[in-house]
Amino acid sequence: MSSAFTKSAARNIFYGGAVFFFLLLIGLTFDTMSTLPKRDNRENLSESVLRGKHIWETRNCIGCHTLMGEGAYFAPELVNVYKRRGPEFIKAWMQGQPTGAPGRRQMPNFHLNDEQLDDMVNFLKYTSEINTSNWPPNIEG
Amino acid sequence: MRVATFQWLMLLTLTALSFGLAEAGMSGSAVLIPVLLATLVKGNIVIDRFMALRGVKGPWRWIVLGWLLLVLGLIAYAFQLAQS
Amino acid sequence: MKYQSQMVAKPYFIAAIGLFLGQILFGLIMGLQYVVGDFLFPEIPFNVARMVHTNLLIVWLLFGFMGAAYYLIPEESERELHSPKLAMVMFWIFLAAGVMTILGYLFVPYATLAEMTGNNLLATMGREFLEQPLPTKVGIVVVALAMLYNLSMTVLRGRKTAINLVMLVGLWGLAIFFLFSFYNPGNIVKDKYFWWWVVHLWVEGVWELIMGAMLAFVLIKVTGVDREVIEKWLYVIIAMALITGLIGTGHHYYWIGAPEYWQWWGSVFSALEPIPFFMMTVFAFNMVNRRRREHPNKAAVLWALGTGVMAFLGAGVWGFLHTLAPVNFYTHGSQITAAHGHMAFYGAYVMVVITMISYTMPLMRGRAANSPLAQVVEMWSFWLMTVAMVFITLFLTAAGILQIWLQRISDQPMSFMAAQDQVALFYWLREGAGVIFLIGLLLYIGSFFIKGKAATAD
Amino acid sequence: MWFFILAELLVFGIFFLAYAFARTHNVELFNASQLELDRASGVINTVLLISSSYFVVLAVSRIRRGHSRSCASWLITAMTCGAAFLVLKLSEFSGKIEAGINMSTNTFYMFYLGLGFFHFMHVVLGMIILGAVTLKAWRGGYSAADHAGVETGAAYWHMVDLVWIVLFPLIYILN
Repeated sequence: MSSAFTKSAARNIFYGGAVFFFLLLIGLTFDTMSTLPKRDNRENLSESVLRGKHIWETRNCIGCHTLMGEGAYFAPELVNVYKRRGPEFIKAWMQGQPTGAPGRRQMPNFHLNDEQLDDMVNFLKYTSEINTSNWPPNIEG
Repeated sequence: MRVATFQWLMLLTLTALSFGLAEAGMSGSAVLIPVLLATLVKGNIVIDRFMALRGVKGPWRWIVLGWLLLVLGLIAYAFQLAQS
Repeated sequence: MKYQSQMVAKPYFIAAIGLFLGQILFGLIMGLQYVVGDFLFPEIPFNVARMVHTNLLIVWLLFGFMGAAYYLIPEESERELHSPKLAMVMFWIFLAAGVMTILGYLFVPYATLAEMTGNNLLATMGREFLEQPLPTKVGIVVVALAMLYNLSMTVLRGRKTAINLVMLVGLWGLAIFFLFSFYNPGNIVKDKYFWWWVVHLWVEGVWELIMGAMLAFVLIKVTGVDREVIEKWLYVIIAMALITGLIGTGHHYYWIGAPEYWQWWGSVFSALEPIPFFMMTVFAFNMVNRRRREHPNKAAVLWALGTGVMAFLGAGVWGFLHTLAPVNFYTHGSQITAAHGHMAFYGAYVMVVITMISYTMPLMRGRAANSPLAQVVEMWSFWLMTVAMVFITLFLTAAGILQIWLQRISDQPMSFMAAQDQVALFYWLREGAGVIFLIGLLLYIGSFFIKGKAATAD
Repeated sequence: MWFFILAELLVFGIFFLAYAFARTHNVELFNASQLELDRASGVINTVLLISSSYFVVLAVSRIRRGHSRSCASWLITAMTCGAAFLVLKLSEFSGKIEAGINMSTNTFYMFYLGLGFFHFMHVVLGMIILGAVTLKAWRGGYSAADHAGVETGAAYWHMVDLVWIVLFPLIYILN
């Protein structure tokens, strides 16, 4: 058994370990990419959903809401909002903002037209059908 | 040298034994206990003799042996749990 | 300070501290919006304040890393920086890009900003932490590449030590993984999967290399312990960081549509992620205890020790709390995440940058250490900020536990907003702790203006 | 070095226990899937790894007496066994993949393939380390007095062996 643990041994472990585990990460990523089609609901990625995602991004929704638990924690989780509230509620809600209720958290009005509202709803429908391993724990998100 | 060869043969025998038990179609405790014991002995040989940790000062030997005992013990516990 | 060109670090550090102040002010605005929802609405909606808060953090930490690199790489390489002029040009470009971006966030509606800056050509905006307009992202790449060229040339022609090599590898990794921010597929699962290749592989990967190199550099200087010993520790720590952290990425893949085996891989490896942080704590204390000299800069030593402890608490302990998949199922995307994020960023990255500033600034201002009074004020700021951050974390954790209980575990789950109303008290307490943090920061800035005779080793 | 060997053992240990306890929730599935494995291939692989470990022991005992070349030859023998292990393991994996089985098939196969692949990569890494040691030994870079590199490489290889010694009965035999 070796007693002297030298700096160059430590260096080799660093470089070797980094390469080793990065290759492992790439291997697992490769497997993930081949498994995703069964889980990520890509068959429903319509043009409208893609437009909806673009609206989602350019209105910085993630700055207040979470989607699949990622984002800001200021406003409700939206991955399952389609199931929680339904399409009509979502559209009416977005058109009704801001509520102006004193002291309450406010959401801006993004002045989306009917087509954009439909795109948004379609995007949220698509996300609600992704297999997220039963997350969130309940409908409240 | 000869000792190492003997230990090697011992490892092979224990492997064959475990394999034989499984091939004989045995299951449950009949296979669990002897196989885990064989694994314990095999692990002990590798740790003490091959890694030559026997007689080494400091905690290394006991940490590695402790790892083996802990893992095998908890495996035994988990498998017993599954049977009941 | 041994080389004239190390002076380019100074503007970087000054900019870093200035932006840090901005970050904290916006943090306080957000904290208040949590309890007084319509505060500053519609002038600064929460999403804008948050974008400014997080982006300022990223930008000022990058300023700090760059400044640190420009300071330590010439000293380690034992030669002048390849091109101090290039470093200064990059400073102004980066500062201009950073300030313009923040002003853009504040004064232009985000959708308009996206349209103006070519987001329709290559959509990269609107994803958490990567909200920057396309020109800013390109600017970051340009600045990073120019810096890497400058530093690599310096190292290539100079002495190669573990510290400057690790720093360089870390910075190269930072630049390379940032390229994933330009990949934004329509498929939200793939989008999120590779988004983490920027975010996780930065903060739980290559940034730890940068952090380790900075800490090791300061520890060599202030303790006088043998370089061989410190560099060995450095390699072991960062090796553990990558060994656990690379597959640890899996702890972000539990609930975003990725295969379920990530729950196993992510849990096992990220459960080990505290190990490198714990080693960092042991490392810092061990080296200070074995010191061969009394460095007059006591404040820098305090920051270095504080980094070790707080990084372990914030990144290690608070990370471990919710990293196992069965726990994370309930805690994911709650205030627990916010609690962890605050203490981890402060303990690991904010403190290591301040450690570096605290050690180098007096040297760049022509003295080994600041006056005793200035140091006392700085140490007060250390304790105020650190204790305030501990309380922010504790209050957010309490808020998170209550939130999870009401909204996710209880038989009659409350809606999100109903649960938020129930935890408002903790948000008020957090805001109070935030004010203390601001006072600490102002004290810290004030300590730079305290004159007096330089302290000497006693 | 020992620090890393322990870290590796820790990771494998956690995975083994995760397997054992995940099994308690799913005994039938695990038992049924286990029967689909090629046990003979598993046992041959065990013999290969045990033997290669033995050859490494011989290599270390040679270098202790200063016999560089003979040390290198035993290391090459050990690596041949390792290579055979890799080939056999690859054919096992490719059989499963052709049968349409992957890590997402069920929890048992997640562990079988995941742990197997993780260990597989360790064998590869161990071979690289042994290869470097062999090269240096062949060139006479070690002596009876100074051969820490050989011992370190050997310790790593025995660790890979030790892990397999636990992995084999756990996944292939116990039901």
